[in-house]
Amino acid sequence: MDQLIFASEVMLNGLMTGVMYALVALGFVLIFKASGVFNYAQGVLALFAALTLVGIQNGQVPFAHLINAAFGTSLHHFGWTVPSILAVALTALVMVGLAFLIEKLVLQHLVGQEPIILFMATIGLAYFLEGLGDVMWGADIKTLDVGLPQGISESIESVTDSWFGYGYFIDRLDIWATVIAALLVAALVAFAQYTKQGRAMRAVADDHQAALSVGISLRFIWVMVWSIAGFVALVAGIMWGTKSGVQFSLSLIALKALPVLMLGGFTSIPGAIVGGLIIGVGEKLFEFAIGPMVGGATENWFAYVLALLFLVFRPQGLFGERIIERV
Amino acid sequence: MNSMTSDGYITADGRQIGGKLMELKNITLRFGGVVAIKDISFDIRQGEIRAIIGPNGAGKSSMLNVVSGFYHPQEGEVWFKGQRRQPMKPHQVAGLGVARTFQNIALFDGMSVLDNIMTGRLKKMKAGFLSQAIWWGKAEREENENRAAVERIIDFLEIQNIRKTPVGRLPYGLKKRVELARALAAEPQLLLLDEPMAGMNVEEKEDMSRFILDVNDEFGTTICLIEHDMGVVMDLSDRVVVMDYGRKIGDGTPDEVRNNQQVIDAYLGVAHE
Amino acid sequence: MTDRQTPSGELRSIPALLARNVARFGDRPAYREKEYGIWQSWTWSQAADEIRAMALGMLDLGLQPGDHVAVIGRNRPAHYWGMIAAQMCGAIPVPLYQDAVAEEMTYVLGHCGARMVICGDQEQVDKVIEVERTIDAIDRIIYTDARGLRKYDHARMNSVADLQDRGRKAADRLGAELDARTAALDYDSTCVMLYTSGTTGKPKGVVLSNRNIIETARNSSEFDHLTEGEEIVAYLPMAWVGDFIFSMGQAIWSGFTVNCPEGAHTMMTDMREIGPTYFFAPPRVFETQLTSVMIRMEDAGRIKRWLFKRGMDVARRAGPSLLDGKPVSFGDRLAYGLGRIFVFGPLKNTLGLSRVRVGYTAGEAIGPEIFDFYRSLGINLKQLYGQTEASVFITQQPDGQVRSDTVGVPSPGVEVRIGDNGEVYYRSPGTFVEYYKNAESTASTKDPEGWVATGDAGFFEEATGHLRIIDRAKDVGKMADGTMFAPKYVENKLKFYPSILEAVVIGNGRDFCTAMINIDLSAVGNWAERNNIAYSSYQELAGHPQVYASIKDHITEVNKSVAQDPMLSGCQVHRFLVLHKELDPDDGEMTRTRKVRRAVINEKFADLVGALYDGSDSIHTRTEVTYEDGRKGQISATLQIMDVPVFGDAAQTKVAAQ
Amino acid sequence: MLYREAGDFKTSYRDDSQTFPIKLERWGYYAVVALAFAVVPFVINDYWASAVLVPFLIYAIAAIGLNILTGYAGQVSLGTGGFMAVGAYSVYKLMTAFPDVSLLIHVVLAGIITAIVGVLFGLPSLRIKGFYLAVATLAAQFFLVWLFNKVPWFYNYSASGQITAPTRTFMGEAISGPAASAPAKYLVCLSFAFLVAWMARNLTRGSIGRKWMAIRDMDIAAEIIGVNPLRAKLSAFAVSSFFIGMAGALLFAVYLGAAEVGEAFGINKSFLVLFMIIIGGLGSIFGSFAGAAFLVLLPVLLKNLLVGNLGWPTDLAAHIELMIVGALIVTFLIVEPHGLARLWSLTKEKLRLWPFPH
Repeated sequence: MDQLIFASEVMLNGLMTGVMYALVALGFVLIFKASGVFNYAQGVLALFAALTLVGIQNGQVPFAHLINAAFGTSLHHFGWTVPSILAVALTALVMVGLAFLIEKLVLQHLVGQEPIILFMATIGLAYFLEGLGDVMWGADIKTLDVGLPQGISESIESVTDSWFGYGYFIDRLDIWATVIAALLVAALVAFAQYTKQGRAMRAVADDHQAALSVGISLRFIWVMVWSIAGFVALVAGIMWGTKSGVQFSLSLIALKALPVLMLGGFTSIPGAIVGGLIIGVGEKLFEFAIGPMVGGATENWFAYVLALLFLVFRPQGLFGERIIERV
Repeated sequence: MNSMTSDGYITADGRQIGGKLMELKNITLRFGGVVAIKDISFDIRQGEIRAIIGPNGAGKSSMLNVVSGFYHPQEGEVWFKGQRRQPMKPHQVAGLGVARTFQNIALFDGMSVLDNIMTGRLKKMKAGFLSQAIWWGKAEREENENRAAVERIIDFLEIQNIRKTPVGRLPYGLKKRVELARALAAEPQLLLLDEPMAGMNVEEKEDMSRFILDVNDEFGTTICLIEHDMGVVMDLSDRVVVMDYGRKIGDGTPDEVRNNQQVIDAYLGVAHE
Repeated sequence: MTDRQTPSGELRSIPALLARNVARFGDRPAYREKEYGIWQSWTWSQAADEIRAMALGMLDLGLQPGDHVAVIGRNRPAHYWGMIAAQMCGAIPVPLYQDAVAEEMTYVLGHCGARMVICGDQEQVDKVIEVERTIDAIDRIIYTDARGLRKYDHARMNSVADLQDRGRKAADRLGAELDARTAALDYDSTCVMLYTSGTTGKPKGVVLSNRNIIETARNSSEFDHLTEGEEIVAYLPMAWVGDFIFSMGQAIWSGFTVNCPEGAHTMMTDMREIGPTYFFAPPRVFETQLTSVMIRMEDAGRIKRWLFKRGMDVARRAGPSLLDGKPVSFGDRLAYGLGRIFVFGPLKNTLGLSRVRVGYTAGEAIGPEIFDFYRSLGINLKQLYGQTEASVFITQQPDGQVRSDTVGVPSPGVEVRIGDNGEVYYRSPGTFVEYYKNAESTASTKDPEGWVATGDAGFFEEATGHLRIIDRAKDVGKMADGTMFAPKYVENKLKFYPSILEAVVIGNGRDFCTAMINIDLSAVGNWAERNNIAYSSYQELAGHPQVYASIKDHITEVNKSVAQDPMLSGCQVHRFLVLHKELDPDDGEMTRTRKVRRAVINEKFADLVGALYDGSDSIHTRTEVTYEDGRKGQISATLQIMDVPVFGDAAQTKVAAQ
Repeated sequence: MLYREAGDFKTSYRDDSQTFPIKLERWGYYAVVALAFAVVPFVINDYWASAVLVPFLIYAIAAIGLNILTGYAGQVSLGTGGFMAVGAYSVYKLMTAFPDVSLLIHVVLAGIITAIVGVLFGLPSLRIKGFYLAVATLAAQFFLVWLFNKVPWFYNYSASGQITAPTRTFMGEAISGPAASAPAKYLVCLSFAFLVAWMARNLTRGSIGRKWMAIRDMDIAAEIIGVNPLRAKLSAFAVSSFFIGMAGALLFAVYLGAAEVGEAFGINKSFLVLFMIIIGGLGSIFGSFAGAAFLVLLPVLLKNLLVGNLGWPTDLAAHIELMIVGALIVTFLIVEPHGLARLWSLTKEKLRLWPFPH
């Protein structure tokens, strides 16, 4: 009985992480659908976004280190701080600008290349952005606070306690994160389904040529999806950043999202969501059930191995289109 | 097997054609609900040039894929060299002495012409892993023997001067020739050509026809080709199967086929095209 | 000359020499052929086996001594072997031009009555089968390339491979017979019969004995110190005597390697791969190669083009002298060294000429600039003068004495004399035996002492002892005082000036020479514009004093150079006029191929000729002309006649004339 | 320009298909080998060994391994780090379990063990392609690293969780552990690199190599002409992992001496090697060396420049290095997807045609 209750608590946490995964995964799916690029840099985008956010909030001088090193100055802060909302907005702008640059400097020149080349290009991009982020804002671990509530939610604890005589420990931040993520996911799905740009985006995904022929500008679409991805990254960045500080490890959430994609299929929005939940819950339960016996920290690989096994039996993922071979 | 020796015939230009090399009996092929081939039977005889023609979408390619063993028909039997052929993996079919070319060229763009043709002989190269790793004994011997064999084909198809060029750089016509070379390198008993003339200009077509005839004459290879350009086929092949809408609407010598009403209709496009 | 000693040992035939090479160079490469992507090679002993097998096969097929065996095809080892094999059987090989059409072939095959024909491929076989309709002497066809011949009736046809199998099978049975026949060959038995591609009349079959070929091969090999190490590329027609001497005679005498290209289209790449050390090519080959070099360089970037230009300048300055071992300034040596690294080294290499030790050109005269280009690259390119009847060599240029305007000194063992009509005669061990079945033209070409008339007029330079060919003998005449009159020689010198389009030198049987000049309208017109001289017509421009002045200068220059050659100094132009009309085929003054018709001109412009010799300084004349549309018309003009200074002892003759 | 090929002709297929058909290059190659084996060992010092040459050689081996799989057989893998870890831990276990067997043999055995593991993780490649597979190989990466982290048996229950290479000798010379001299380390790695390159060349020139490339260029066509995809792909995984495993073994035993799986064989290692073959040239053995040299030298140079000359803080230099590497990858993929190897062969063509442009 207790086991079951613990399990349910674990599942609940799992679901909430799962939503986060889904959110990041969604960033991948959008870009992949619209530009056929498997964007490994997604996670680094999140890191970069978070770094920028913090940087703007605290009024850091960008490239301070570089400038200091080069000209022997000793800049660090402008000495002002920016209100969170404004900071977030500015960061969002930065991300859009970034999206634009990426399209202009990288994607444009790789049109028509094999997916694998594009993939490797985004790995390169990831390195570049990581380096850039550090050079701009410094590599030291930063705390991020945009005023999201944190700490254990007593209300839930007491309620659950009164129900099963056991109080669930759930972090407010997680709840908020889940809610926001869920909203964002919903918004994106809605965007993809019902808005003009959304439909255009899907059209591009289905058939570049056709899309072009009906006068959809590929470049616009790309800039758009990359901006969206950037924005998603920003949100994810905020969540993770608030939770465990802004540092390199933040970029690893991308690696978390990959198995989600393999599970859900690279081209399927619902796939990303479902996949995210499965992985989230799966890895928490596995760690809860098996972890202790093998020394824990199974989250590192569980998702992958699960996805891998799954792929062997269903190469196109849960909702991905079937691959047909012809001669 | 006795059929191999019996019932041969003499062609117009006086070549002796042997018995059945391959026989297809009541073949029916479906993709999901779609019927691509409906109850078709015909045979390919030792040493002849056999053509399958038909308007676009008649199911020619599917037919060739059945012959090559890439598709497995839901109904019907495929007899090859007197034995019934069981469904098998594509890479196993090559072992039986069937080689083919592709409608839209399927060469290995990353490799030179020579290497591409050499791949045609992979089935003949048996050197062990270690021998290859240290490039000693069998591996090297075998490599050079097969190179010699391939060079004869290169010479035969007159592509000496592009031997070391990466196939990516070749013009369309030459690519087709290299692909033919690759198929020949396997020394097949049955050579399948999928639209060998597709997208060629007149003299390229003439060259290709000449090579096809020479191959048949020089190596005595049995050839089965599909083509929708009727003209070329007629002066190339000994016997022709005509398909339309996945059915067989004619089978016989070019002349017989030419005077077959159904065929005329199909081509003069009563129905389509 | 029959008492000429035979070479050491009993090397009196090609097969004998082959045997010697097997003994001496057994494991050295004798023949190579680019086939199936690599250079298939045969050592002398391997080649000997192949040849013996072929010979036995021929024997087995009933080849008799004295039979003729025709060989038609591109340069391939199998074809050279076929010829040697035929010799071993006591038969006579007859290589033919592979581009010959069926009719020509019919005549030749009929004329020599070939029993056996070795064909390169289906094309040749078809031709021979065509011929067989009219000629029944042929009873065997041997082919090297089986392609497309599978379906042919093989009753009287064999592939070379098949021939050799027969031979190998019959080895025991016929071996002795073959050896006997081979042993029977002596120094005066026929080695080969070559048909001269007769420009006039039917081709003539030149019979060359072993003596002719072997002596020539030996002498010429020694002349250029050829060793068994040489590499040559055999690409010239097998029917041409040159190829027979280089790829057969010299090759087998010196024991060097004969490389056969994959085909005409791969010639250049194959040439580059082999990098011959001994190379022969007619001028046009060098010409086309040079043009292609220039064209390709046009596409190069600016730096490369600059580098190339500079490099070639240095080469022209220093190259030839370095080649002839003449002193060269240190600076030039250095520059040339750099050039070798950056320009002509790679250039020679891409052309496949970087290993050439001795190169020859012959046939027709080679343009000086082309000749010098190759010389300046450091390629030892030389000229020789010869003909089929001489087994090629009459004269050739020794190393270090190479010039574009001479053809060198008499080849070793060759006697050369200039007939009193200026015609070049020679007598040599290479002198042909006879024209096959053509006694009278044999007699007319070769006198009892063995002197052969070349049909070319020429003379020896006193200074260098080098022979210079002037003209076809029939065009050479005599002045009144008996000195040589070679109009073409002078005319060519005149035409060297861009402003002179045509020149007609007159003087046969007269006291001195005069000339009628045609100016080149484009060149002179161009000059006129630059010096803003107005003119309305060719006639007006032709009569313009300044034009006359410049022409006079040119002729003076030519006279100076002609005066250098004592024999020809009589041909200096004393007086000239510039014609009022262009010489024109439509008026019958020239042939369609733009050769001057001297006779026509002499009678049509009789009045002008008269004026040139009667000392008058101008003449009025009317001439009939044909316009484009074929209408006839009259033009009249007063032509000015000018004297030109002459040099050397020719100056007196002029005085005498007045 | 430098080339003089006239007279350099081939009379047998053996000569025609040799690795350096052009005389000039053949001699150049001999010269380099002679230099590397006969001269360098006598002039090498610790700095050069540990900063440049030894890592260069080891990464070259790894790069060749990955190139076999990715460049020749077309199967992208991000698990290189994990496989190197397998090599490292195998050799560690072997060294400690059988101290008196030569280290060289252990290295080879480690390679074989890695090959087996590689084949296991290669199995999915039969069903999944392209970057699906690439991502799948990450599973190997994470799982293996986790494994070596969590199972104490692998690191012999050492308190630190680190593995440390004991000293082992070869012909009396210490080749591992603190006592190993620079020349010794260098020669060991050089010999392995040389043999690996030679084997790789042999494998890729023959029928196995053609099977791999056929699968890479067009797998269906390959299957129809008779290539068995299972065999081809798994053999590629095996050979690739064999080389990578040996590289891992050498990296640990000879170069690092002590390693903690997380940072020594983390995912960045996988990327590093991947970058080496992208920059060096996919499907080229020369490229593997070039790429390894490039990415080994770049940090050294940057460090000397930024830290050494300009006196910038190390971490800043490191970040700038990240940017440069990332930018280079993208640039190469855009400008020359075939990397340095292709650039080299293009230059070579120009030189051969000199002075002609084409």
